[in-house]
Amino acid sequence: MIPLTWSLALSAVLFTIGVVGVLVRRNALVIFMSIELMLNAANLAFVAFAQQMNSLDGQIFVFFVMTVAAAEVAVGLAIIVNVFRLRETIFVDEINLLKG
Amino acid sequence: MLWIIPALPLAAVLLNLLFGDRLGKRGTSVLACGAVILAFMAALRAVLQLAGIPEEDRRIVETLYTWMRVGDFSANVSFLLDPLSAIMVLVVTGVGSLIHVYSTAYMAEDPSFRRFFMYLNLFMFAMLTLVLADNYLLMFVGWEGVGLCSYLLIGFWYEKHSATEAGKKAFIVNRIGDFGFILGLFFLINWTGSVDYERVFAAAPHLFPIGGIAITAATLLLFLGATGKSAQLPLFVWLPDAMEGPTPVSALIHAATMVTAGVYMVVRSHVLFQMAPFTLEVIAIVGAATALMAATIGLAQNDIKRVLAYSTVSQLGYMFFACGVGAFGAGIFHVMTHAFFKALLFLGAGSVIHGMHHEQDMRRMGGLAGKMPVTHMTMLIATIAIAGIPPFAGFFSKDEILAAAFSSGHFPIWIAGLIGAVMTAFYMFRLYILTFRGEPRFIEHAGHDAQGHGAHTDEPHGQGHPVHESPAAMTIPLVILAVLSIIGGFVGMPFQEGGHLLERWLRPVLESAGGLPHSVGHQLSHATEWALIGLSVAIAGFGIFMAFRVYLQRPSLATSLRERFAGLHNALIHKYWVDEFYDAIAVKPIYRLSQWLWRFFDEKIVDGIVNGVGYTLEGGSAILRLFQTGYVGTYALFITLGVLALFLHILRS
Amino acid sequence: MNLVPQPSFLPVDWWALGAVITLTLGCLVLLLLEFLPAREKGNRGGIVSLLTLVIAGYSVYRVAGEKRALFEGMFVHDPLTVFFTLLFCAVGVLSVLISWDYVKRTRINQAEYYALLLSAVLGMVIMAASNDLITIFLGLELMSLALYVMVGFRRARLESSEAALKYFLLGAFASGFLLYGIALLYGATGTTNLARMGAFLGDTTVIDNPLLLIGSLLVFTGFAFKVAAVPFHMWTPDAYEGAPTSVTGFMSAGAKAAGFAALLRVLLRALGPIEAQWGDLIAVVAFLTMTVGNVTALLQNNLKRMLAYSSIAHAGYILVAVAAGGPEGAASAVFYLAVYSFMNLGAFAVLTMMGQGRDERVLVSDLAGLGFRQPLLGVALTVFMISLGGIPPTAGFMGKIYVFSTAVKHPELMWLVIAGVLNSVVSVYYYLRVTVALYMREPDGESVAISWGTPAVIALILTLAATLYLGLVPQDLWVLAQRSVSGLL
Amino acid sequence: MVPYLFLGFAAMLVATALMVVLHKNPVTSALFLVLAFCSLAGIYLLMHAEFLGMVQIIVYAGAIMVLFLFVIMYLNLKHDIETGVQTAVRRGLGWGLGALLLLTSGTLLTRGWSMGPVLAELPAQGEGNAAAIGKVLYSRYLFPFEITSILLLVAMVGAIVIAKGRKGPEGEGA
Amino acid sequence: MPIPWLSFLVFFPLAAAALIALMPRSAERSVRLWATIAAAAEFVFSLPLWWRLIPGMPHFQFEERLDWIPAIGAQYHLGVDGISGLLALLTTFMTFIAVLGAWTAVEQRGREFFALVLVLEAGMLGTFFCLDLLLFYVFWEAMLIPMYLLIGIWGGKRRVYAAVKFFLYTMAGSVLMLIAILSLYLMQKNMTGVATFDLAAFYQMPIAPAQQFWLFLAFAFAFAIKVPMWPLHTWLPDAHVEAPTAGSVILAAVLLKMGTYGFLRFAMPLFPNALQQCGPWIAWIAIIGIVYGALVAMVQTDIKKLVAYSSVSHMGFCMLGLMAMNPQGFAGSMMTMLNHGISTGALFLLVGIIYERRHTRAISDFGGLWKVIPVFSVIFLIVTLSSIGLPATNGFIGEFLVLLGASRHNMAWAVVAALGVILSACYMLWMFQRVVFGPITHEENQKLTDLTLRERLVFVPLLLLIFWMGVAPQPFLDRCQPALDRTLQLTNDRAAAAGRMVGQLRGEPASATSNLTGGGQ
Repeated sequence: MIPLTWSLALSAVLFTIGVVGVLVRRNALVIFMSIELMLNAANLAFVAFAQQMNSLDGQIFVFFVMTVAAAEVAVGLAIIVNVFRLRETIFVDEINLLKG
Repeated sequence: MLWIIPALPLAAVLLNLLFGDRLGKRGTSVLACGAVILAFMAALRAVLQLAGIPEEDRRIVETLYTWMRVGDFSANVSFLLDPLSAIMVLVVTGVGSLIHVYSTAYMAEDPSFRRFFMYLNLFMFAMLTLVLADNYLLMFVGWEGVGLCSYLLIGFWYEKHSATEAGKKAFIVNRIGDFGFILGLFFLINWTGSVDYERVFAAAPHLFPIGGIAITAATLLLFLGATGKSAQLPLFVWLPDAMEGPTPVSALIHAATMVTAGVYMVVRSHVLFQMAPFTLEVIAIVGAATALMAATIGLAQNDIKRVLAYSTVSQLGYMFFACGVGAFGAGIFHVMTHAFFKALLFLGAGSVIHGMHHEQDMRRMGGLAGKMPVTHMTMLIATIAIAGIPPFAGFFSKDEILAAAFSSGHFPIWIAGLIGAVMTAFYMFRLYILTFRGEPRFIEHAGHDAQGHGAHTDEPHGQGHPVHESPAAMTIPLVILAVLSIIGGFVGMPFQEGGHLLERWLRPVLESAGGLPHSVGHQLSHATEWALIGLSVAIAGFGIFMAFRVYLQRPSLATSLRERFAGLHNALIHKYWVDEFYDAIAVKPIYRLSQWLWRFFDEKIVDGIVNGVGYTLEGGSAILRLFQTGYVGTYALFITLGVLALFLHILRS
Repeated sequence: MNLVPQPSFLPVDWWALGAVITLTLGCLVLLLLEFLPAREKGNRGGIVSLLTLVIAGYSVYRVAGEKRALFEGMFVHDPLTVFFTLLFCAVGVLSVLISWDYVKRTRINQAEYYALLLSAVLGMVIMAASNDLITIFLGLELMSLALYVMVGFRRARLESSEAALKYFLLGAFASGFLLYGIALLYGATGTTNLARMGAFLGDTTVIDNPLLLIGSLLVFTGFAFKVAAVPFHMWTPDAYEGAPTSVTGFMSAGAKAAGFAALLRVLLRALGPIEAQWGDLIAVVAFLTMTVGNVTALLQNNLKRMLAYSSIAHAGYILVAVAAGGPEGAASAVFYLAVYSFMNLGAFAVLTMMGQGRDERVLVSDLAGLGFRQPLLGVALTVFMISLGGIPPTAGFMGKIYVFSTAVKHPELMWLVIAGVLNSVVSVYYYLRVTVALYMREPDGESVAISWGTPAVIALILTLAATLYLGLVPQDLWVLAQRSVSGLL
Repeated sequence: MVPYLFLGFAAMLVATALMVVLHKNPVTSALFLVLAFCSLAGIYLLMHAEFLGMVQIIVYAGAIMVLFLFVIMYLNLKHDIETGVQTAVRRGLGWGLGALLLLTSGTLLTRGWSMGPVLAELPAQGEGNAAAIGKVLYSRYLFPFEITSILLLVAMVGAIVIAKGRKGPEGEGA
Repeated sequence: MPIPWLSFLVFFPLAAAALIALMPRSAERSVRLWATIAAAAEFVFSLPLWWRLIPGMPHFQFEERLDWIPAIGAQYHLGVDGISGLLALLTTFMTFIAVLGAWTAVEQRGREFFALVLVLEAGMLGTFFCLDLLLFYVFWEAMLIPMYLLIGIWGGKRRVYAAVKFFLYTMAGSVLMLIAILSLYLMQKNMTGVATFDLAAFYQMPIAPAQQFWLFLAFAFAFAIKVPMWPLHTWLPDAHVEAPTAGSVILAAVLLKMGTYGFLRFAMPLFPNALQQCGPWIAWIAIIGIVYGALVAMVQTDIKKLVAYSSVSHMGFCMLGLMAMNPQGFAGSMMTMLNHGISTGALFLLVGIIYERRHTRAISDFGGLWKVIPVFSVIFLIVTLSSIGLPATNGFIGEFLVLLGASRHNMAWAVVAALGVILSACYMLWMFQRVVFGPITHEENQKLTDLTLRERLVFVPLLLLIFWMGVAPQPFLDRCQPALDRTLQLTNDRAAAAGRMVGQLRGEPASATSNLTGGGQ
């Protein structure tokens, strides 16, 4: 039995890494990957809690999250590809037509 | 039927306004003069009716309707005829009708003939309202009404800048006086709760301690109004300028009637004034000072009308110090006589100007005696009258005033009066001599002069007519007035038991004030009285003699005197620089202040703040837009910051 | 095989689920129809989606009085659900109407467009109707995904694609926070069901459990992002400006309402107790949102962008109501949302008509002189601007009255109310700029061409009527709003 | 035993996650992400969430990451070279914020936190975790399950709409 | 229920406006005729306010009460008393005059113009009639829109600036009043449990002096901007200068009265104790306004701006009269409202007439007009005189009563305020002299045409009123006084009640409201 503190700490760290990734990277794809890290951190938390509370709900939730993630990936990658097609870059700091 | 008296001129105004253009000049003049003459008839009838009433209740009150009633305050439109207003009404309508007749000829060729008579009639209406009103508020209506008419008539030749300026000046200076009047009125209303003479006078003695603050303030304020209307210090400055108006106007408004309104008001409220000795002192001093100062200025003026104007101011001064020393009756007496001879003088001057094709500068006159005999004779009579030579009208009234001053122990005032008398005699005869005697100093066919007084083209006469006597329509009124100036004084013949005629006539009014001491002329022994008479006659004689000596026999003397006292003379020419003084201390600073308020306070401060808010917000907007960089990174950063902020908040709590 | 026994469905349950089912079916039908040959400018997409929305709305309306909890209380049919479902259907209908000719003239392929629109509505309905964080999350994702795509629909336009990218990345980022928040709440309460969570929090004594606090804050963040509250608002202007105008209208009305619907339900049902811990935060956020939105809008020249900021500001006003808290606050928020949807969609109805073919003319200067050449558009736009500015006699004013009169009840919120009204003064400045352009300026160069379309005009008139009607007699909607927040399941 | 495994996986997870964020080359990042997912799957297994562990491998490491890699290849991205002060600032801010987030939440949690009620009923150990999940998924969680189906549909449609080839109504005019 | 006459008065112009707006473009010419007919009809319909209104009645008349938003107890509640009755008459009358005067002024977009004017009329009437605070606020703000458009569309060069300034200025003032209204509503609800915006209910409700202060400030701020009181007046000159003639006329004649009316109807009776505190201050501000407005008017170069600043001065008299808190002051204030409406309205019309002919308003561009257009000049003269308050014209009655009232409360007020009377003569006559007197300096003025028959018709009623109200004001006074006295009574009673409240709290004897009742003696 893994102490909840450990897993929570782990998920927190993972989540933070994801956030930081979003903040520091300029490549839309990598940013997106970081977001995936955040989702997974949440999943970890769910699973951890579920295990502690002997309930399946957490795991179910994780299952749904994975589906959502898959869907998001599909749409997101499509959008990124489209952007790349139009302006040959996916660096978010080169994409600021709209501002002010 | 009192209301008919003011109503007639008003009706004439309306008729002229609506149908005047169809009536033509003749119709207009008939309408205008007719209305005033009828008013005079009506007044006469009313006065006779009044005389019929036994003395103790000799007053006719006629209430038309309630003007305004608000809370505990109410004022009626109602007229009062009592001995006092009777005199005024007769003088106003009488002299008024004469001047109307005179004007028909004087203004004959003026393109805005109709407008002139409408104004004139309107003035009659206002003036009659003033004197017939039986409460202060209605009096105030007339009071401002005459001010308005004088504004319009002074500025009658509106294309002449100086004329409109003078008109405006007259109105505004009068407004300053009215400011005092209305405030004084508030005192009366707030204490006595009414504006009716009867109620106010009845209530006053019980409400005010003699010489109390309230009554003193009230009366002083009222007197401020009087100084405005009657051109006393410090508000006399408008009257000389008012000579810009047509001469008949000067005669009617600025000599005979309107300017005496102040005196009338003071006499009317003598009950109040007698309760404020301090005010009376002030009045006496102001009156005397004005009389002296105006007389001195009069010595040095060369414009015939201005000389008369200053003499008017000076004479008004006499009337006021008469009131000041408590001789209200004498004041009114002088108002009456002064109306006769001063109107006559002005009309005569008008006739001269008329004959001289609008020459007003006496230095270009002289020797007119032969050319316009009627004018000459009448003018001479008037001059003697004002100089105070018995048995002419001026003598009696002025003598009574001086006597009153003497007997009431105001010796400085009395002395001033005497000096004033000398100077009056002197400058009046100076005027007479410069105009009618000596060598003609003008070129026949003289056109317009340099001073610009005649510069307006509205008046008749092209150039080149010889100097001539004026038409009958002008001379007849002169004659009538001359007669009045001779006999007008007899109503005030001294040495009669129980006071003279006028005094007895006025008694119901002047004694209504619960036995307060008033006209004091009769505590004097006959001997003293004779002495005073002799003195004043001698004084007048001296003045006249000097005038003849200086201006007729040795004209060089005049110039040498002028050189001797150059500084003084200069001061007199410039009327002691009073106008300049007012301009410097009041007009200019106010103007500058206003400019500052507008340009700086209004536009910079207030609007600056208002618009400043706008600019600040737009600046904020610009700044906030900088955060909207368009970079996903920035946006994510702010989201994270937000979350962090939330965390920190709960960390604190 | 001992399966958990299925609860047997009564007819009423089917009606209650009607909206969800119909919308799903409509979405499928639209996609299937694609396989049949169609004219370039056919109307079937629009017609089908209109029918779907109407039926969906009807089926819920038919059982409006009922209260049902389905799927173990994950899906509840209660007044709030009914109110919002109807609102979303109305928004959907109006959006379809204003999209009708716009999608044609911009050559957006209709089937997918309408399908996505319906699924977005579906997502919103689920958000409003679900009583469980799982379903709320799923509904939110459903709506968001559809919107991401719709924003990027004009994929040949740089702006459109860029907007989609930003919206997507930030949306995903935000839903990451939301998800983590849900996880923590789940951990702290052992359930994701709002009712049970509420019950648990009602009993428990450890209110200041950090898990709870952090979780609730993260959840709040997620919703705050959707409703564009400062500082989670920055995606809004870009997304609104880049998106096709019709989509902007749709999301500004729908997504915001959905976000608030979920937020309100969560606050009312579950987090009420711990909201006390950070309720004052909402006030601060509300203040920031109003102020930043209004002030930034002052200098905007692009109408879509201006309306984006104005929508941020309005989110602020609604948050004032939320900060006031309790059923009353919720009721006023609900009322305001409905009002806002109408006036805002109306404004966008005008915008979609501006320009012809594939170009959009949405600069303030494009309006120059329009008021007199196109009286209807002029009057309508003026009314909408006045209403957005909260000036009587329009719906916007009533919304403000309701919100502020609720907030005034709390002395500690007085500062917020004052800030609010002053904000509305500031906002009037940029709303007036529109009327200035409409009536007081002459177009330099040729004036903007208007592409008229019956459906859009209908939408215009409907919204106009609603804005004025609700401004003059708000009573009915007022009562509805009050009823909608009472007795949640 | 289990704790050590957990620690191992955790260390690996953190390391790989860091690499994802740190490494210049997106391809490498993607590959590290795969590793991260795998280690996470391991942790799931340790937590008796076998089903999820499998799904994690299959869906994430299998499907999603392949999609990622495919796209990266398709766009054949150059390294994103980041230089300049503005990058440094962004880095600093990013890491700083991350640290602060951890710090604050950490301090909050150290105040002592409590977990939700523990349910008596253990997941039926007889048949595996997968079966148990399956049961509830199709009964209690039917509604969300249906939603996810629509979600996927929408995602599919959306992806197609956006990523469709150059031709297509919106194609011209770009 | 009797015929909803007031509603009819409010909505008839709206209907007319709608019809006019919907007329075909081809009807541009005939629009003005129809508009005039509509305005005239409205005036005729409103005339019964003159004789069917029973002044003595102790309550509002022709009341109409419908539930409007039962959810919050807001009602559609109209009613009229002497005060609002006279003001409503002024409104319908001046609107008619303005419409008649605008025939040739509006070159283009006549339909929109006249429609807006009628809408504005409806709004103003509603504001005067309504007895429900929320309804009042609705009318109060809704009124801004048509005026804003009138200024902004048909105005002069800087019209947009002026219009927006007008709108924001006024709104900034009124939003705080909205909060105050809402808090009042809340108090009422907490105190009595009744949710209502009914004015009468608030008249009944005691308010603790402490709370009164801020509420009063909120109300006073809104009204002070509308009046406008110095130093919140700066929107007025811009608005007046830029607005089209009809706009200026209505703005001066009616809109400004909303402010004073608001004080009289709402701010003062509702918060008497706050009034006790602030009254003297407000009075002094009003006095400053009187003098300030006059001084600034004196140096204006634009006739319209001069008249605008003179409005500031005149409205100062209105406020002073109100603050005097005695019958004379109130009556004077009321009369000044009417007089200012008529005289200043007439002045703006006159300015508009020469502006139409010369397209300039600079004083220096005129001079010697009397020679060319005597009829105009005479009318101008009369109006000028009434504006400077010459006795026997309407202006005098108002100013006299105000000053009388002020002098009863505090002689110093009257003394300083009376300076305004002098100054008004200065600036008006100076302007008149420069415009009408003197030689003709500009050739363009040589061929000015005198008033047309229509223009004369516009002024006949105005002049008649000027003299009627000056010579026999009693009919007007009779109509408004009972209502004014009631307001005064109400204010004093409420003050006394609150005073007792505090007294009991402090355990002191009820403090008599001495400086409210005012009488100097």
